[in-house]
Parts: sequence; structure tokens; C-alpha cells
Amino acid sequence: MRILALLLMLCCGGAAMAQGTLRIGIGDDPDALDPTLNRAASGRQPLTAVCDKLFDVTTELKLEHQLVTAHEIAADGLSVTLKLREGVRFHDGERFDAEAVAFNLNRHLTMQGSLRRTELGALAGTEVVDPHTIRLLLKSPQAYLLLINLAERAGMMVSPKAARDAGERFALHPVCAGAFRFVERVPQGRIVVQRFDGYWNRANIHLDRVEYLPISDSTVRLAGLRSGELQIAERLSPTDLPQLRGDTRVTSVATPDLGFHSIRFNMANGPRQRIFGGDIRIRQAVELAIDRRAMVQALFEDQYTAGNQFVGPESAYYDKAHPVPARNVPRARALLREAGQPNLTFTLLVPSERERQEAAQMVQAMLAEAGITMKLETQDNTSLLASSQRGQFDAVFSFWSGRPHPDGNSYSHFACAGPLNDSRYCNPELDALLTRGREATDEAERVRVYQQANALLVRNVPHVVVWHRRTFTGISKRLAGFTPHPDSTIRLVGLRLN
Amino acid sequence: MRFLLFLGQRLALTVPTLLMLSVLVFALQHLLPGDPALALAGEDMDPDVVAEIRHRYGFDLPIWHQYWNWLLAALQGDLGMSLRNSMSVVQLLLGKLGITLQLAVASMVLALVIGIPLGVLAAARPGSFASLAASGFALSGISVPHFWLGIMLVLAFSVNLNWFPSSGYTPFAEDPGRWAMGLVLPAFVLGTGIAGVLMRHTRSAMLQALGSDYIRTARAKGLREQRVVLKHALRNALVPVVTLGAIEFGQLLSGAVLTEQIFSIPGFGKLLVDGVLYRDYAVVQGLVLVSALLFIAASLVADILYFVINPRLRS
Amino acid sequence: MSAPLLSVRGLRKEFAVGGLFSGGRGRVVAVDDVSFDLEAGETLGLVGESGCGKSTTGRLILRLVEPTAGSVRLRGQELSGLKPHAMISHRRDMQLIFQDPYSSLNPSMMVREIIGEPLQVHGVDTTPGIDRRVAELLALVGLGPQHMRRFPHEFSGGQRQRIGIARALALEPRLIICDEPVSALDVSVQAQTLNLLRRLQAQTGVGLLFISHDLMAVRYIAQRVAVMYLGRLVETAPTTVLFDAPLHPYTRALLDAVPAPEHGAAPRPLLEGELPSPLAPPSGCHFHPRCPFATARCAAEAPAVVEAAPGHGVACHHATTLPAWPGLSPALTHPVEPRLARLLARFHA
Amino acid sequence: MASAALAGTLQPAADGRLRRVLRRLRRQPASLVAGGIILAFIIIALAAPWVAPQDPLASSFLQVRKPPSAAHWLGTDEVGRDVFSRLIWGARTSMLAGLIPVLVALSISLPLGLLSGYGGGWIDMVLMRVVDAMLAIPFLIIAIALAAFLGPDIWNAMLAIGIAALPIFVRLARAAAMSVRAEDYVEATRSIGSSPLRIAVRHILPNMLPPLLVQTSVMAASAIIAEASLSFLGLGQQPPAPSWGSMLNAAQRHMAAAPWMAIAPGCAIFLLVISLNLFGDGLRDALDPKRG
Repeated sequence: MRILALLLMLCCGGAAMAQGTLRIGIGDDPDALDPTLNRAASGRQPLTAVCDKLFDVTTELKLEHQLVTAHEIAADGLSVTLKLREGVRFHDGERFDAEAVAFNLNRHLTMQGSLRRTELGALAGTEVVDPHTIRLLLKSPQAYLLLINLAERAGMMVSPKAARDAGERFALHPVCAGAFRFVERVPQGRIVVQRFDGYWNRANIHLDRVEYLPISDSTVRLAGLRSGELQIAERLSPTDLPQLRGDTRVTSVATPDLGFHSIRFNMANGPRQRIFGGDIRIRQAVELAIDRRAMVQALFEDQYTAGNQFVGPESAYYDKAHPVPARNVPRARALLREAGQPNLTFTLLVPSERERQEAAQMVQAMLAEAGITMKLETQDNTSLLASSQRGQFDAVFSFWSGRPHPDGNSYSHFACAGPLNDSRYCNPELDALLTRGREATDEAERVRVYQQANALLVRNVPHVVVWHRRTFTGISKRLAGFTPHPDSTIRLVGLRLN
Repeated sequence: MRFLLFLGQRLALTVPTLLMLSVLVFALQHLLPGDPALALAGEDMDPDVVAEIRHRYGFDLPIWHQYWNWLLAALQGDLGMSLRNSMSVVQLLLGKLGITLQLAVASMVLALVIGIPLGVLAAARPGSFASLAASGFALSGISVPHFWLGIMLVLAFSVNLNWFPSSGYTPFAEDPGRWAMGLVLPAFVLGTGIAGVLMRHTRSAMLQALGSDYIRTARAKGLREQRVVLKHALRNALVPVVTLGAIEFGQLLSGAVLTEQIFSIPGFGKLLVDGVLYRDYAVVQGLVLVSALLFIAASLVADILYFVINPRLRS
Repeated sequence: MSAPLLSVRGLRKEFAVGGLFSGGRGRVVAVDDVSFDLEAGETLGLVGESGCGKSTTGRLILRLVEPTAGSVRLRGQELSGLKPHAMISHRRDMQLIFQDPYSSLNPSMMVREIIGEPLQVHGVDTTPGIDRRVAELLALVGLGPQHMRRFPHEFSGGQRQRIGIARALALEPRLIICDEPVSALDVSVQAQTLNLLRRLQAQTGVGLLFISHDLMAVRYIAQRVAVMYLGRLVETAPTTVLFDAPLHPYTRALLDAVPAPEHGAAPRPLLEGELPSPLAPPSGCHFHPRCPFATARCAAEAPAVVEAAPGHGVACHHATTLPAWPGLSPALTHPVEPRLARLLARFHA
Repeated sequence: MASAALAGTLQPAADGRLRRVLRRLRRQPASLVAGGIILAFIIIALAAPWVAPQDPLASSFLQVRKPPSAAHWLGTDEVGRDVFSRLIWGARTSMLAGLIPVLVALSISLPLGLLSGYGGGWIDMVLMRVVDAMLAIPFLIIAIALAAFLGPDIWNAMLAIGIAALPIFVRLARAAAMSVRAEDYVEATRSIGSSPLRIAVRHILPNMLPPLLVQTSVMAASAIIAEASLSFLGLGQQPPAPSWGSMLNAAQRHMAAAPWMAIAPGCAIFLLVISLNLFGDGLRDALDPKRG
């Protein structure tokens, strides 16, 4: 066995690795590589390399231009005029112009199975002004929200010719205007992209080739990084970080995540609302029995952030008047007694994913100290989605990946008609706030509105936010120019391998 | 002639088996809880999109109707489209088949190279230390949980010693060295189990062969022991072992589920687990059908081998 | 004259063969136009090489195997064609004793259940009644009531065969078919068992069809002997006639091949040439390829059974023209093999 | 527990036979050691409340993933529970996981095998097609799909494993029925005029058991591994209750940082399974009529 290994290592050493190839270990195998149909967060990584967007967001979550060079929001807020970058070509040589933008936005809106419609909900239509100018027409004055969404997959531009030719099969070979062109994909194996020499920002691209390798286990990704197989390993588990100490070849960088983990109560969805749908004191008791800080410390090496609102405590939209409450078991017991439920028993629906499984067991132990019996029911993700939508839960341990605009973290989840509002929590006051947030173009106004929304949710406790993740990216010290991004998508511009 | 007839009979029997199988799989996965359309609708889960997806993939039809549609397409060689990444299932499977075959062949070679010599050794010197050690190895091979062995090997050889890549698969054309290194650990994990089975069967077949009349005759003729064991006994003992090997190989093609999962090898097994978890019906259905076909083909090969090797049946 | 106990006429059995490797359907005629009678209290020996169809004949009579054609009458009552439920009432009149005393007793049943089962099935008696009857039967075959609660594996081969005989006697049958009942036993036990059968026959008047390839055992127990070759009866005669003046060349060959007892166990090869495959039996007289007297006629035409003397039937074209039979080898002139004879004498006493 | 059941079932059939088997087993020291280990596991599983030094469910937020120490012989797990105590309690699950699927498979496959092997005809034909179809899908896949369908729960997992093992058991039962059918004592009872039902129940069924029982210990070994695999995938034992497989599932994420979480349960599974296999080998040899 050992001799065999040695022999193989010898021949392995002989094959030199291609210069300038960056190998990135990603956590999941992406689904369809089509900006219109892509679903999972993992797809954003290769798509970002292949497809440039109209806008981008900075690491401070500010809007910045990418394929757009200037934008202007009309006074009534019902239209936006975009100036497009000139001289940009798609990988198939087609020209990027206003017609192409119109085609793309229309494709997002009309293609069967499009997953971008919600993000473009405010868009009524487009108007080509000249080859490099396009005007977006809006249904309601939600211009800022729309532009932020165009900094995501909804703003990715594909070649109209390639899209027309390939139809539904476009995802098998995406053609865009990004810095890298798609080469090949081995499903569950890897995705390979190659530098596009016709890229408008060619001067800042220093890599020849990038490979994305889906490796589901964080420890294994880390091992790959340390052995030099990978130069970037995304989403390392905080519990693996201690291994990096003392390793001179690799390091890790962290950035707060935009999302949140929370325990959502069934407020009004079907017969199982009866435990948490009524008395607020019961929900408060559950919240007070949980020690978020102890949990973050024990489970995540104190690397995540304890939280209680739909944005993290470092966000401007966070309401500092309602900080994370301390654990208070006697108070929790008292509340339960007052509510006439001294022996509260309920079931928490948990996905089979390990992080939440561990946390659920810890919550279970914490609640037990307050006299609450929490049973655990595990379901795989697909079953869990169906169960939560049908209201087959008392409480569910959910996770939201987060969006740059706070609307993405709130409206769908808590508005009465929100598609993700499986709790069926409904509060007209909150609906009014969230609508105002959508229409606010002014940053100060947005801050005020979303702080109020957060305060309201904290008081009503339709869910208990537990923590906000931080994204840990492991990088080889050979890699220069890497900046972690809060949307956890790796930007390849400016990266260099030494 | 008789052989062809036998082959025809066997082939005819596979048709109802496959049909039964496709019904079983179809029924089973449509009984799975969870709504694939919800999983497909993305994080935002727009209800219109969900309905659109249901309609597009025919999930709104009665189940027998869905089966009929699937069967009609399957008869024309179309196994549908993966819900998850829009690839044609046939293409997806063809892409994976190569990888799974490589792993299966590597494991099988390892199993044969380890299992048969150990079995011969154990039979030739019964009661010796070498024989005991070989039996112990075989027993361990069939008793160890493969997924655990995989984890332990990754821990020892990849994470700590950094001898082997811990996961992933590299195509041969791209980097033969990496390709080989990547297959060593998973092939070892899968190979030990089969080696154990082969070793035990080789040993018992050898013991039987060594006790038979023609071996006594061979020995009486004064042939050297080594020649008796290797030339005469082994040749006869190999008949059942080879057929068993073919069947084990058939099971390898689809049976490496957890091993592929642990080593992140993009073969049939990983495709299947992901397919079940994401309710990717077309992929699961197609995959089970193809691996069943492969299994049936392997057992057919086993029968043919049995027929070819065994001179008593040929006459 | 009343009908004989058992009357078999034109019995025939074809088996369809067609396995995976045979490549197509074939037919084997295992039993071909077999006819004979058996009287109450009489023992008919049925002899022949293994595979000649004698065991099948026994099972055809019992309807354990469905005959293709022919008639079986028990005390004049036609059995063939009877529906299974109509057959049941006749089953108590006919019983079977097996060759292998090991596989013929259910290992998971106690002796009491094994012997009592026929009684139970035919609703003969209640539990105490069955127990009493089983004890009687055990005593009849030389075993004691203490054996009732034991399992078959606790007994020796001879004892097991006694249990099998007791089971066969349980319903007081008129006819017992003994299928090689002693060939699996040690010589000394063989003698005991043969004597037991003889004694029981004397006591009960049961008719025995004694199927065996052991000519000496048949000579000891049977009054008449039928010789079978490849599914056909070739010669039927009273025992003394058959052993003194056999007419069929095959019978003569069989008698020639009986091992001289002084030379012990291994019998010599029976005949020149192999036993032909029943799948493709020789034309005409099945025996002609191995027969020293065969002529062209033998290959062309199957001989019919003719009565050479009253009660002596033979199926051979040349039965009347064959040279005289030189007689048994001197060592065998004694009706029973000497060692067996000594043993038998001891048990008679 | 499997071997206890085994001995229990053999008892009424033939205590003389059992004694002979035990006598032959005694001549195989390896099988005896294996039997001893199985017995030890059974005792540990039964006595878990008294043997386990700590509460297997009590977590301590300050003692998460601590390496083995005097207080925690095998370290602590991801939520600060004592791995050693969980290992002891987990023995219960694994023992049941070896026993229940085998019982499920036996109780379904015996009548089916009887129907198919003794009854024959079109039932046999149809049943064998289904069995062939199921055999063409790997055992674990059927178990995964069934467990996913029934929902993640340890009892469901055991049921799923039992059903997944059915095709093999039905094949064995059918073969056993066919070989028993050819025995003389079946012909004997037919010649008496016994009804087919009586033949099936009194003669064939009881004698199908011994050859199947020889397989049970090997089958139990496979079932234990299957339970561990399902729990490893999150489809078996649900938290916080321990099973060796679910402990491995929890350990996988902390493989590098806390290897003790994976090593202990893996070794326990290995030890139990190898003992069952060894014991099964010994039992087979002891029951083999061809050997003295």
C-alpha cells in the first residue's frame, strides 16, 4: 500500500500544474448555470466569473456600476435611465447594447420557470433610447430596490443570440460578457472557466483559468486547501479554523454574512398554530430560555454573531434600542406560568444539515432548564419546505441567506402576502413600513424605516433570530488581492497567483 | 445453440424485471414526502413559479399518466431532463458512467489482486499463521463499515499525512498522476470488502478442489505441490469465484453510494443520493434503471463466464 | 374370483424435461406400459437397476405422481382419475416405506407426532386414543412407549426405519409399498428389518410391493418377482422360478452380477456398456445394445410380454430359443447369502 | 440479542440438536470469543442505565468537543455530552437494529418463500420477478428510499432495512422451501393424504427455519451496518438519542478537530459486526451435516 502510494506520488509530482489556474472549493454542486433559472447560492460563484452584471455592490453594500456607467432616477421615481458601457462584447463576439439589456430583462420576466420575477417585481417594461442608453419603466417608485437587485443574478447579461439558439439548454453552456468564458462542466465534478481576452476590464484579470470544485464537506475543503489542491476554499466551518493556526501556507478571512438563522413560530398556518399563535408570553419565554451567546461560543468557536433582528448588529438597519436579550430562565418560567403553560411541549422542525442539528440539540437542552420540552423532528430540505408551507410545524428552524437590500430580508418573510411567510404572521403596521422601505430612495429614510420594522418584530416575536453567520474563506498565501465580500461571492477581478 | 437459447431465455426474463422495476421506482419516489416544485422554485418561492414548474414537469398529472409519459419516452431512449440542472438524464448518466466504471474497475482489480492470492494461500496452508491472517483480513474487510473506513482513511492519509488528495476526481486526460492518486483511497475502501468476499470463496473452493480425486491423482503422479495448487486446483476453484466477481462488479456500479459521497466522486452513487434528496425524479428513475440494467448485464456475463469456464456444461 | 388386492394395467408416465441448459423440451418415458397384479398377503418384488423406473411405479400407484396413462385398481376400485379429495379415503389403504430413514422422518416432529399424524389426518381418534395407538404401533415394531417423546435424530438408522414402518402401519393399510426399505441400512439391521416386515405381513395379511435392486433381499422376502428395465417390465415369475430358470437375458445378467458374498462389498459392474440415457432409449427392445443374443429383429421391434409358463411372463423375442441357464454361482445357491442367513437365523429364534 | 433469539428458536425444535451444535461450537475458539463479545454487548446494552457513567443526553455548554480525559474517557461530543456514555446507550440501538430488521424480514419472507417455493405456479413467477427487480437495486438504495419515504426515525429505518433485505430472505426462504419439499417426509405425509395446508404448516415451515437461522447472524451484521449508514445520512436515530451511526454522522463535521468522536463508535460497530460474522461462520460450520 505504502509503496504504491509512493510510486503514485512520484508520477504525480512530474505533472506540473497549469500556470495561473485557480481552483476554488465550493460547498455545493450548483444547479442550472443560467442567470434566469439559477436557484442555489452556489451557482452564483461560477456565474459571477462568467456573467457581468449591470451593477454590483461594494463590500459596504453600496451600489456600484459594472456594465452600466451612469444611472439616473427620474423625479417621480417611476423610471430609471441607464447609460451602458461601450465596446463590451459577449463571449460569442456579439455586441452588448441596449437591445441586449432589453432582451435580458424581458427574458427574466417571461421565460418559463424564471426565478427572477420577484426580484424584478417593480419593473413594468423597458425603452431603448439609443444603442447605449436604456430606460427602465417602473410600476411603483421602488427604483433603488430594483437597481440593487440588478446587482445580483437579475442584472447578469447573457448573449441574446446564444440564448435564442440554445433555448432551455442555455444552462449547459452559458455565454455572457464576463471576464471568463465557460469551458466545461462535469456535474457534481467541476466547472471550468477560461480567461476571455475580449473582456472590457482585461487589464485587471491575472488568472488564466478557474476551476470550481464542489466538495460538500468543510473539513475536506480545508484539507484540499492545505495540501495545495485548492487555492480558495469557501465557507469553512468555524470549528475547523483552529487547524489553520500555525499553517504558514494558508490563512482565512472572515466577513459578516447578510442572512440569519431563526426559529420561526407557527402563528396562523393551519391547526398547529395553537401553541404559539396565541399568547405572546409563550414565545417570549422560549426566547428568554435561549442563551444565544453561549450557543455561538460552544458551537461556533465564538465566530458567529448572536443576533435578534433580520440584520446583524453591525448593520445600519439594526435597531440598537433592542439589543440581544440576555438569557433569563426564571423570567421564562414565570411567563409560562402566567400564560398557563408551565409544562410547554412543542416540536421543532429541523433540516438534516449538521449546523442546525447541533444548535437544535443545544436549544433543546437550554429549554429543558426552563421546563420546556422541545421535541426534534428532522426532515430533509425538500420535505421541510413542503411541511413548512403547509403549516405542518409548531416551530421550524429556518435559515435565510440574506440580501444586500434589507427588503430582501424582510418583505417576503413577514409581509402578510410574503411568499416565504410560512408563519402566516400578519401585521398591517409592518406591511406599511415594509412598503415604505421599498420605495425609499434616500438612505437615511431607509435606515429609519427598517429600524422601526426590526423593533416591531422584536416586540411581537413571530420568530427568534438566533445568530448571523460569518463567512470564512480559506485562501492560499500564494493568492494576492483577495477581499471577502458580504454576499460571499468571490470576485475574480484583481486576483493574482504568485 | 443450446447456449444461445439459454441466453435468449435470460434476456426475455429481464424485460418483465425491468418493467416491474420501473413501476417500483416510480411509485416509491412519488410516495416520497416533499414537493420537488417547491425545492425548484428557489429561495423566493414565488407561488406562480411553483405552479409553472409543476405544470412544466407534469407533476399536476395523475401519477399513472406521468408513468405512462415517462415509459413512452424511455422506450424511445429519452429518460427525461434533470430538474436540478436542466441536463438530459441520458447525457448525465453517460457522463457519470465513465467515472463510476473507473472506480469499479480500480476496486475490482484491487479486490482480485488481494482476494484471490490470499484465498489460495489460506487454502494451501490451512492452520498456518498466514492463513489465519488472511482470513482475519477477509473478515475485517466484510465487517468494517465502508463509510467509516473512508472517513478514517481521509483523516489519516489526506488530512494528516497529506499523501492523497482528499476528494474529488480528476480526469485521466488532464493529469494522470492526480487521476490515479484520487482513485487509490476510494478503490481501497471498496476493494477491501470485495476482496474479503472473494478471499473466502476462493479459500473454500480451493479447499474443495484440493480434496478432490484429480488432485490426489496429480499428487500421486509426483507433480510439485506448487504446480498442483496453482495449475490444477486453482483453475477449477476459479469457476465459482469468477462468476461471483462478475456479480460483485455489477453491484459496485451502483453500490458505492456512501463511498462516493465521502470522497466527493461525481459518480452514480453521489448522483443518486442528491437525486433522492432533491426529488430529482427523472434522474433517480433513470439512474436506478440503468444501474439495474448494468447489474443484470453483469449477472448475465457471470452466467456466460460460468458456461465458458466450466467444461462440464459446454459438452 | 374376487379382484386382486392391486391390479395395475398399462401404467405409463412421461416426464417433460426442459431445463435452462437442455435447450428445449424433451420427454422421458419413465414407466412404459407396466402391468401386474398383487394379492393380499403376497409380496411382489420389483427389481432393476437404479433409474429404471421402479420407484416411479410405486409412486404412480400411490398417486404421489400423476400417471400419464393406465389404470390402477385397489380391490377392484379404479383409482386413476380420482379427484384429490376422493383419493383421501383410499390413502389409508396404501402406505409407503422409504429407503432413507433419515430424510423420511420430519426432524422437527416427535415420534408420537410422526406416527400419530396419519391417525390425526384421517380423524381416527382423540389425543389419548392416538397416544394409545402409537404405543401399540411402537410395540409392534419393537420400540417402547418411552420413545414417543423423542425426536428422530435421537435414533439409529434401524430404529428410524422401524418408526417409518410403524407410521405406515398406523392406518392398517391393505398394501404397503416398500421402496428400497433396507438398502440404506447395515447388513445386520437389514436382516432385522426384513424379518420385521415378514412378521408384520404374517400378522396383518398386508400386501407388499417390495421395490429393490438387491436380488438377495427380494429372494428372501418376495413370493413373486418382476424385473424392470428402462421403464418396461421384462420378466415376471414366482421367485423360485425366476432364480432357477430365468428366461430374459437381462434377468440372467442381473443374477450373474450378484457379488459373491465371500468377496465382500463392492459389486462388479453389472453389464457391458453403459445404461442408455432414458432421454433417448434404444429402439425395439431397449436391452438390445447390451444383449449378447440380440438380432436385427430386437432393434426393430419391441417384444410383447408372453406367458412362457403359467405365472411366468417374459418380454423377449428369443425367450424360447436361448441356451439353458447355467444356474446361480455356487456360492449363491443357498437361497440367502450365508452371512445374512446366519443373521436371519439368529433373529428367527 | 440476535444470537439469543437464535438459541431461543432452536430450543423447542430440538434440544439434542442444540446441544450438538453447542458442542461443536465449543471446538472453535474464535467463534466462542465472538459469541462472548456479542454477549458482552448484549449485557452492556441491557445494563446501560447502570453501566454508563453519565447521562447520555446531558450536555454541557462549556465542555464541547473535549478530547478524552479522566472525566470523559472517550471525550465529549459536539454539544458537550459524554461520548463513552453515549456509546453504551447506543449499543441498545445497534442491537435492536440487528434484531428487528431480521425479524421483520423473516416474518414476511417465511410465508412468501413458502408460497413461492412450495406453492409454485404463477405466484412463484410473479414473486420472483419482483424479487429480481428488487435485487437489481442495491440494498442500501432501497433502504435509503424507504427510510426517506417513511420519514427519519429509528424504527422506520429498521423497518426500511428489513424490507430492503426482503428479496434476499425471500430467495433463501424459497430455496429452503424447495429443498424441504423434496424431502421424503413430505412425500410421506402426502401419501397419508395430508392437506396442502397441513403439509405447509406442519412439515415445510418448521424445517425451513434452520437454514434461514444460520443466515441470521450474518444478516444481523449487515443490518447493523445499514442502520449505521442510514443514521449517518440522518435517516436513522434522531437527536438527541444516541446510536453509533448517528454519532458518526455528528462526528463527520468535526473529523479533523475532534477525531475521537468518530473513532469510538466506528470501532464499536466494527467489533460487533466482526463478532457476528465470526459467530455466524462458526454456527454454519457447526450446523453443517457434512462435518463431524
